Amino acid sequence: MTRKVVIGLTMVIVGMMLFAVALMMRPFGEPVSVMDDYIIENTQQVTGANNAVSAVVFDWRGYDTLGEATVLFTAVTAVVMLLRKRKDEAPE
Amino acid sequence: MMSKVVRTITRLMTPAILVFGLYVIMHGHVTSGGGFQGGAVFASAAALLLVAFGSDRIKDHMRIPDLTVISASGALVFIGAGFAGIATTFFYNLFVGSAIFGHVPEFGPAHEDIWTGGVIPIMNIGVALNVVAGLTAVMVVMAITSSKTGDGE
Amino acid sequence: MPLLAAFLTPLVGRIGSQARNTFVIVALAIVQILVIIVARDVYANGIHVYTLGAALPSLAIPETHMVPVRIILEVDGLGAFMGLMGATVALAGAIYSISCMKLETGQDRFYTLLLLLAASMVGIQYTGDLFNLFVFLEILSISGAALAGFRTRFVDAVEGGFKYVIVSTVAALLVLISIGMFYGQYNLLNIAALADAMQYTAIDKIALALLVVALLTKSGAVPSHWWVPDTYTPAAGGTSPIIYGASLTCLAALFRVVFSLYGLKLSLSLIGWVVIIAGLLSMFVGVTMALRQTDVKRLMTYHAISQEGYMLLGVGVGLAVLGDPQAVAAYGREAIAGGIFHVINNAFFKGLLLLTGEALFFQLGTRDLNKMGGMGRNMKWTCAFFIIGALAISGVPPFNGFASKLMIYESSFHLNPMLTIIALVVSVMTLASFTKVFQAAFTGPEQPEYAQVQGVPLSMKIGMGILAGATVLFSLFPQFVVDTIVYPAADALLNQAGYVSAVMGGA
Amino acid sequence: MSTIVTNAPFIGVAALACVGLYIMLAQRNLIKIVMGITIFESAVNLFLVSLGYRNEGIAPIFTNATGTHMVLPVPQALTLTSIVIGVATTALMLTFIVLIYRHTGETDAKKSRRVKG
Repeated sequence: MTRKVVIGLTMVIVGMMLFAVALMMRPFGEPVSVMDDYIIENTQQVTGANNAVSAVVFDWRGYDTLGEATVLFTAVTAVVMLLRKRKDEAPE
Repeated sequence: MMSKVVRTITRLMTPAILVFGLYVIMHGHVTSGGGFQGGAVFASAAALLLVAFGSDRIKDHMRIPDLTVISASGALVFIGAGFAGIATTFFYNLFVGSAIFGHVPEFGPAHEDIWTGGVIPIMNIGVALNVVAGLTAVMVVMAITSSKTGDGE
Repeated sequence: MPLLAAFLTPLVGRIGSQARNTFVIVALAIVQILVIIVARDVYANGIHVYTLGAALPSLAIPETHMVPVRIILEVDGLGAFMGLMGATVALAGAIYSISCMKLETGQDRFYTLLLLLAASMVGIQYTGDLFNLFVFLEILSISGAALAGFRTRFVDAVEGGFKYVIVSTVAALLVLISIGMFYGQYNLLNIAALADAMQYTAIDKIALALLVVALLTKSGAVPSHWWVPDTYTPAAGGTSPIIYGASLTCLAALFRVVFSLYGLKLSLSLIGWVVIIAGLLSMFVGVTMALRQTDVKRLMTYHAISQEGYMLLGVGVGLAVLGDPQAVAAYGREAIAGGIFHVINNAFFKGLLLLTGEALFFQLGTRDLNKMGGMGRNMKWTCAFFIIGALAISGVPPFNGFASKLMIYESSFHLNPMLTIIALVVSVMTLASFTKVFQAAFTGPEQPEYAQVQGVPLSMKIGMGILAGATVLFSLFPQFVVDTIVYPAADALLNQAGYVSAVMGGA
Repeated sequence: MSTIVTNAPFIGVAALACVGLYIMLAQRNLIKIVMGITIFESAVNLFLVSLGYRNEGIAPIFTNATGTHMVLPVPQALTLTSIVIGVATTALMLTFIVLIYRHTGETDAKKSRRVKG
């Protein structure tokens, strides 16, 4: 019973916050775009790439992508490590 | 091990998927796509093989240590590309205007030209290696584990 | 300079996959040295800014534009300080693990993850970009969870890891939503630029609430503390202090968000009181739960929660009075400094205690206090290290725990004497429960089945020795330490304008 | 009223997030909890992408198509990053579930001790 109350309360609070944000956020389709305009205008000269998304991923925000590749690598390492064969298991 | 129909179609489809994945990777800086997306396409071929032929046959061809090494070396290529511009700053795009991938397009609509993007194509390849090997390793490991406990497949 | 340490660490982690133990230690030692260099540099010359990928490192903002486009690393006093903490703990934990993990399989992956965890701790502190912070947070949680669940043959380890990954994923998603809110409003991702542009709208308030909840959850303060003991207790080898260091890192990220991002633009006393109350609850619940435990490491993790309460109390007091310059000068600065000083002290002595608990488990095969006894004779070193750690954590005068707690007591007394009284009571209870552990484990009649137990291997001694040495060092020269590294960190938190102008060029 | 119409994408995202959150909190099956997290994650990703939409914009890629009135590229890049991160965490969570199942033969949170989402 308490569990249901807790769930309900959390839902109400978070839901209200999310919907409030959705309503108060600036109109859809008319973003503030100071940074992005700069990127669109300068991508071709600075990075030489035609695909602005790729340019952002690998050049403007390359460090993020480094982190992202690291996340993937970490997860792979972790999965392989956790599902390793254990010594006490019979080798099939 | 799936039925014969599935296996035949898998045989036919796999090369096509691989070629398409390669295209997505190599044209990442020109058209939509890139290392991550292409890598995922590539890995889906591995998933298809895994489903069609079962983990017992696949695990002899894709060994986990090898995949880990490929994954790590892909990441190293990526970092190496980042370090290439270290003389100015980390991740400085060194190759713009140079001989390799060095064409600089004009602002505005452009034709496809694969020799653009500076260091980006190289990073794309590195990331793709990382993703392909990583995702494949995860799937193979999970498949092996679940078939061992007897509830997989 | 800072750049070097910050991006060298992920690189080292990458190569680590094929490396052996020595390489890991060397790599971590290099990281340690680099972090120290960075810290010295920051303390001497002020905030460091490094723009990744720009034509010039110092060129944060493109000429024709008013906003930073690329990712910027920004190291101030707090970042340097926490980086120091993380690197030291990671080094000690890694050395400790060498002999501890000899019998386990999957070692090279274990060390890879350990390196990645260390790298992410440093990375979080050094970044000046919100989204980058999120990325490193994810590296931290994934590697931390995997390390917590490393001993897959124990079901509690697996469940601990699972809880950790669930909690941290949800927390990270909340962080990401708030990043989206900022981006949608200001089209910015850089912390300093955002702080500059902040309008403090209703959406910002909601984003702040989400960020505070998420980061408090991740650092294990009381309303959401339930995952902490389950995760730390079974964590393998030398990893539990490192995972603990990771929680402290999240705490520091919280400070960064509240102070540097929001700073003076909001009336902070409400948030301050929220933090204070969370701190008090953490202290009290943590210590009372600890008194009931019979599992050595579980007991210690409950104390970890309780100690985290002290830090929150100190910083919360500082936060509550931030709007009032006089109060800040009188005791707010001291409160924040006390809280931060307690962070690093705690990382050292709590890490030390967790390691001794693990050493007991390693040699005896049990964590149950009722089954132990008389270990003081066979495990002299472990015993000595335990005494140092226990005295320090309880705030007994000559040790550093006393120094930082005293600062918190003094300053919180100005705000409300009740806070100080509760903190003192908790401190006494801490001492009581560690006395119990000491009696149960190290003194008393020797249990016949453990008569053969030897002292721990050398590398475990070294690992514990590093942390013990740091504790003693800080105890001997508290004033020196506080003046050289703690106050700069506290000032860095208070000096939001400096943080902003380092990037925005005084704009 | 007009905000509800114009901001319909954001509201949809909020609703999706609520669905994910409810599943996360109310379900006891570990796999369903993970599903809830994944739904929540998709909501966040959609939120990021929708932030970058510009009316009448084209994809931010310079091709033979004319015009430079493009949608914002940065949110797309961020979403790409967070999708990859999501894949990584999901893989890890499922791994833990496999291990828990191996130990206890259960994927039910209540039966395999108190694992709360």
